[in-house]
Amino acid sequence: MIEIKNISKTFKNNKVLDGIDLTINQGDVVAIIGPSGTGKSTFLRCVDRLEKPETGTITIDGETQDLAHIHGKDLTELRKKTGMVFQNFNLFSKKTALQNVMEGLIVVKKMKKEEAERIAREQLKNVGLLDHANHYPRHMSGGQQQRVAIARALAMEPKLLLLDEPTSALDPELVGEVLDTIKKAANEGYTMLLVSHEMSFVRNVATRVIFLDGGKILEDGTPREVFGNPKNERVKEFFTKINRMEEPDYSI
Amino acid sequence: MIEIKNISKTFKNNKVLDGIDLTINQGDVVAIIGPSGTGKSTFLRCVDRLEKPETGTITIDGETQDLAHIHGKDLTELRKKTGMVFQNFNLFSKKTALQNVMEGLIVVKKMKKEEAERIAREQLKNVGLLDHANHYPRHMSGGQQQRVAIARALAMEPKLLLLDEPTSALDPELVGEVLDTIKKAANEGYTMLLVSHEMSFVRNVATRVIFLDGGKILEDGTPREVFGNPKNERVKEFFTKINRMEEPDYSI
Amino acid sequence: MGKLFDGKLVFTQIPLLLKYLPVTMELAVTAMIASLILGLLLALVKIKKVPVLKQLVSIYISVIRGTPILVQLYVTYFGIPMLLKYINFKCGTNYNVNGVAPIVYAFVALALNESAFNAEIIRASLESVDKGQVEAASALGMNYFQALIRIILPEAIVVALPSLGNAFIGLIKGTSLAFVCSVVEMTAEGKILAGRNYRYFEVYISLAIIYWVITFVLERVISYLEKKLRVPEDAPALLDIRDTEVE
Amino acid sequence: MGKLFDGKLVFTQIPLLLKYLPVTMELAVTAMIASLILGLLLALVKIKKVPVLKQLVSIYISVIRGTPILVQLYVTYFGIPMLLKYINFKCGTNYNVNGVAPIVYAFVALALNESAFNAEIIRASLESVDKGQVEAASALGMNYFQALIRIILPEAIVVALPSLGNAFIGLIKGTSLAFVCSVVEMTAEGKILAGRNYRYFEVYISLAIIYWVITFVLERVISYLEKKLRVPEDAPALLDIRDTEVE
Amino acid sequence: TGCGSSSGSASKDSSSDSGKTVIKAATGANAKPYVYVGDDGKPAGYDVDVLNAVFDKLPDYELEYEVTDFGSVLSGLNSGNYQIGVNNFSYNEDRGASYLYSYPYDKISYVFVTKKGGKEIKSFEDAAGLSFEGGTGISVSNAVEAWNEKNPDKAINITYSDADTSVFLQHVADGSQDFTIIDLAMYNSYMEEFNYDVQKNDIPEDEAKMIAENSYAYYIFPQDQKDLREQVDKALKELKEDGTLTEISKKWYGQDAAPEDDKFEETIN
Ligand SMILES: Nc1ncnc2c1ncn2[C@@H]1O[C@H](COP(=O)(O)OP(=O)(O)OP(=O)(O)O)[C@@H](O)[C@H]1O
Ligand SMILES: Nc1ncnc2c1ncn2[C@@H]1O[C@H](COP(=O)(O)OP(=O)(O)OP(=O)(O)O)[C@@H](O)[C@H]1O
Ligand SMILES: [Mg+2]
Ligand SMILES: [Mg+2]
Repeated sequence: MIEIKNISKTFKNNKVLDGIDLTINQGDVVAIIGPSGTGKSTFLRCVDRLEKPETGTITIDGETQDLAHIHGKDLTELRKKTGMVFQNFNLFSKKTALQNVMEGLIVVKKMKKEEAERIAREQLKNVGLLDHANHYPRHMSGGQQQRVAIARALAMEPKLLLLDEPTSALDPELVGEVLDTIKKAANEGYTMLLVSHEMSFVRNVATRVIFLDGGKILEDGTPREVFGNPKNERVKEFFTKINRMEEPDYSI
Repeated sequence: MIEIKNISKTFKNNKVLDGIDLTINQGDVVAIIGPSGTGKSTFLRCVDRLEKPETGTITIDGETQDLAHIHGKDLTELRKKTGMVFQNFNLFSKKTALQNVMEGLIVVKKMKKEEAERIAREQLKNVGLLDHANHYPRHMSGGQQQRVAIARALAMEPKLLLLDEPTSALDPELVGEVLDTIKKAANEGYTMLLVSHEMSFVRNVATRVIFLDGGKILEDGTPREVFGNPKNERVKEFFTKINRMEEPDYSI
Repeated sequence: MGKLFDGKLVFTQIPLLLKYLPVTMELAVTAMIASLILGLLLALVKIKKVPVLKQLVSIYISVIRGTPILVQLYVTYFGIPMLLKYINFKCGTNYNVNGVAPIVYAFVALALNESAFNAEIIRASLESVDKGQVEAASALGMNYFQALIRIILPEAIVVALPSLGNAFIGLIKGTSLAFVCSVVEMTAEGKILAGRNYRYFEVYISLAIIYWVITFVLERVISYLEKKLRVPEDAPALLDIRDTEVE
Repeated sequence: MGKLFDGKLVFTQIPLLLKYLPVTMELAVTAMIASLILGLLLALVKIKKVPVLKQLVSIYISVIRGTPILVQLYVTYFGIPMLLKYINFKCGTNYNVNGVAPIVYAFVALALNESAFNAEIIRASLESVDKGQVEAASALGMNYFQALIRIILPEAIVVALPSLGNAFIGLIKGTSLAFVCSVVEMTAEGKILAGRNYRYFEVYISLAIIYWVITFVLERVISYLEKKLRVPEDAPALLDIRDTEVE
Repeated sequence: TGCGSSSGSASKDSSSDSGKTVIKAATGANAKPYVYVGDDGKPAGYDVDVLNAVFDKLPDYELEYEVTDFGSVLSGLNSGNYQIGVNNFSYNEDRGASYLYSYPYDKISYVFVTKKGGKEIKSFEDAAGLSFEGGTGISVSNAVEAWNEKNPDKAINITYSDADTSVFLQHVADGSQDFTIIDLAMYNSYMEEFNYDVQKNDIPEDEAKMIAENSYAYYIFPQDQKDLREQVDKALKELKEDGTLTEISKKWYGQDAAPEDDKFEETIN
């Protein structure tokens, strides 16, 4: 069980997160949805301490860390337990797919090169890119890059995998392959916290959906509950907006 | 009527366009769809001569120009007759919304400043951004920027408006406002040639859909014909791929 | 007397040296302006890949950057008259360059030298401009020259400004080499003063103080200009559309 | 004799001057290396915004960039011994720096000077590295030092290389100023040769040729390195997975 | 003086393996035939020969030359990097305030140089209104300044330059400058090398005073080397008495350039 408590984050005068609490069960896939600019990315980044919140704690494996003050070894340990997949993949551009996956194993987990390479190959195979092991990021499509990024994160065996709009930078045709990869990881039992605009994917893969707006969690429930019967007005309005395309005015 | 004939374009050894012919009727809204990297953007760019094709002519208002050799005054004249809206908006970052729209009128159409400003304000009003006249691009959301870009193109009163994935760089919530703006222009009778991945929008706004792949036009017809009953195998496969999300496997 | 280091002299000399600040600045400013214009032309030749000219420009830049500026001053100042003399001697002509003031040679040599360096700065800054904006300008029907003036340069200037600022600071100090062409600016005057009392160390310290103040002021001016040229951080208020009705 | 310009001499002198090329290169290379290390440290202080130190570094860079390098050489070479002498005189101590070879002073002054300029180049190149990659490294659990070595530097080097190359070319020519510290390198030897036969113009031309050749070669080397350090343009062949089975 | 430790002799400064005190003589080596670097890479010239002869008489010292930038010769003395400056230095009051001067070892005669066939200049009076080009740190330029100060109505137009003497001569030859002043020995050397279209006229004895208050050349020392200067002076006096100075100057100039006997009576500052 992973417990996140009281995360608050303010940019200048803009209170983006206002004391968010979230408890995630082992194996849960929690999707965060909400309007643009509402702090979804910021929340993920605070959990991984890429952003420093004013207050907030995280408990993984019974160990509690203060996110506002964590540093040094504790921070490294926290980050070893979490993995992050970014919207723009953020692969190391000067390293091949294989080296990208090996990097964390060698530098952070201090593995021997052979051992790291074995694991990296396995992970690349899992995401279906073993034949691209020697390709540099620039030689791969966006979808392939994102799959390597997922392999890189999974190789570290994180207790919690964070994914921030992992498909929104992709061409529509490439979205599928990445979603398949994420679904596979979910089925393998990884605990995940993901932000996504792909509502049909969220509906399909998430065990729990959270709607974030105004620094607060406005809805929290199964996809069926949240999508099917939102209680909050703002949530309803949001669904109306993104569903416009399917409305009568936009169909022939 | 606008006649485009025999456009061929090769990058190194990669024949992207292989003698494309296309005749567009006044007031038509022609949507080009097709897989990523198939040459849709290249086609638009050849028509506007941002890319130089090996062969190709274009006839607007009865005047025929050789796209492979056009230059100087002829080129300027051609470009005055066409307008372009880019995926990344490409607003002039050092100019306000108003100045962006005025720029072409003053520099290319040699209008007086007052006259240009009058037209620019009108166009900004049409896209609903008159109150943002003094905003710089960096102060506007993507959707707002794209609407200014459309205003900028329309201010030049083009015979043919080219739009290259005008919404694909936008957050899902912002897509709607831009599509509305384009739809409005279509209703006003502008002739348009647009590339889009938003199938529901294409279905709704286009009078004609063209499927491009392998340098050739594989399908050409009304949206109903192309979406409803594609003849070509590759086109069918394409629709299957982008419709995966709606398939049983991806719904609960 | 007999001090090893005459601290007072460091300061009493400063006003004497400052009398020659105008010469320094005049030479630096005019050479900078000329080098910017020439540098822009060189950069355009490289960007537009003008056949033949492109190769010539590459060689020019390589030679200028590869040889000491002192030599370039020597070549302009002594080489040209020497060459003319040789031509006169061989061909019986009678060209004469005695009427040309030394500062003109110094100006020419410094401007040529600086232009080679500025050409690269300008080229890099022009190329850094978002291609999309240039395409947007073309799509509107602007020709390259119009796009250059209206769209590209206003963007490029912001990028180039810090490097050009540094180049200018370097040039101000570099003008001291013009003394080989008998142009007396600040450093030269410093050497003349030291030649009288042999207090070279003190005069160099005085010069350092002056140059440092100039540099300091210039750095402020440049960073002020940078801020000015940038698009303001904060959005303006929305216009009240009722007031600005479109007639 | 009696020629105004002795063309043959330009070439016959070159071998004599080349004997001092090793001094030039030794000084330039060691000063460059030291300045890169120091420059990296200065850049890190600025990037990491280390309190107090950050201000000190800014002042240091401003002073070094704002004053002529000649003065910096003077201050290190004459100022330090002078200060010691003064201290000895006042306090009866007996510090002594006569054992230090002049080339050491020249090295120190050139390295310090170059470090200020390189610090800015290095800072800009470090900051140009895609923040996303740095975040990805942090997210994996690397600390800043690990990310710097493994991820940031390999990216930054490609960006910094052309500017650092130019700085190095400038430094090679700049070593000639070390003559004020009695270091005889190529240009100094040129002046000494000219002191013998008064043929300053010829010797400067010889020097220009040598410097230009060095610059030319270096430019090639740098652009070769740039190409090498870049990720290859073309994708490699796909691996045959049957051969590389995961055990 | 002060703590006392550093006054007087150079003996503490540094010493060689042989136990001798090392004296560093600095020179710009840019003034043939006075001092330049010979084909063997060692300093040569009249000034060098004389100084070598001086130190032959001073067994406690070991003399080393260091070739450096002209400005550095002067700054390096004050800073303690060098103990003797060798550059055919002439004397004026300002400089005398900064450095100790030895007994003179060379009598310099200067010449006006004008374009061959042009107007001859035989005195500063003749040069009134004409243009003169010269370098910094050399006394002829200071002399012209002094003339202008005393005779503002007959001023000479001075152009200072960082270029070398050959350039000044060339400018006189091609008419871009009216005249320059250099010392006879260098004039002869330059003419031998370049054979410019120029002519010379001796400067009258009384006017030569303006050039350097006196027309002699000296070695210079930093203020704290009184002891060293004393010993060098003693040796120079001996060299004058035994005719060595005359001998060396004949070798370099073809004439006797040793200063008069009474110049070896008391130091100039
Ligand atoms: N480094 C920063 N400095 C200042 N403000 C920031 C910073 N990062 C984010 N913000 C602001 O915080 C708010 C939340 O941003 P965040 O990126 O977390 O939103 P989001 O929900 O992920 O939006 P999107 O769906 O567009 O990705 C926004 O208003 C944004 O402008
Ligand atoms: N400047 C260029 N140089 C070389 N190849 C290019 C260039 N521009 C495009 N291409 C290639 O031409 C092909 C067509 O590109 P284009 O951008 O027109 O495709 P597209 O259909 O617009 O794709 P997308 O839907 O991803 O925008 C691609 O294979 C691309 O790699
Ligand atoms: Mg986000
Ligand atoms: Mg495209």
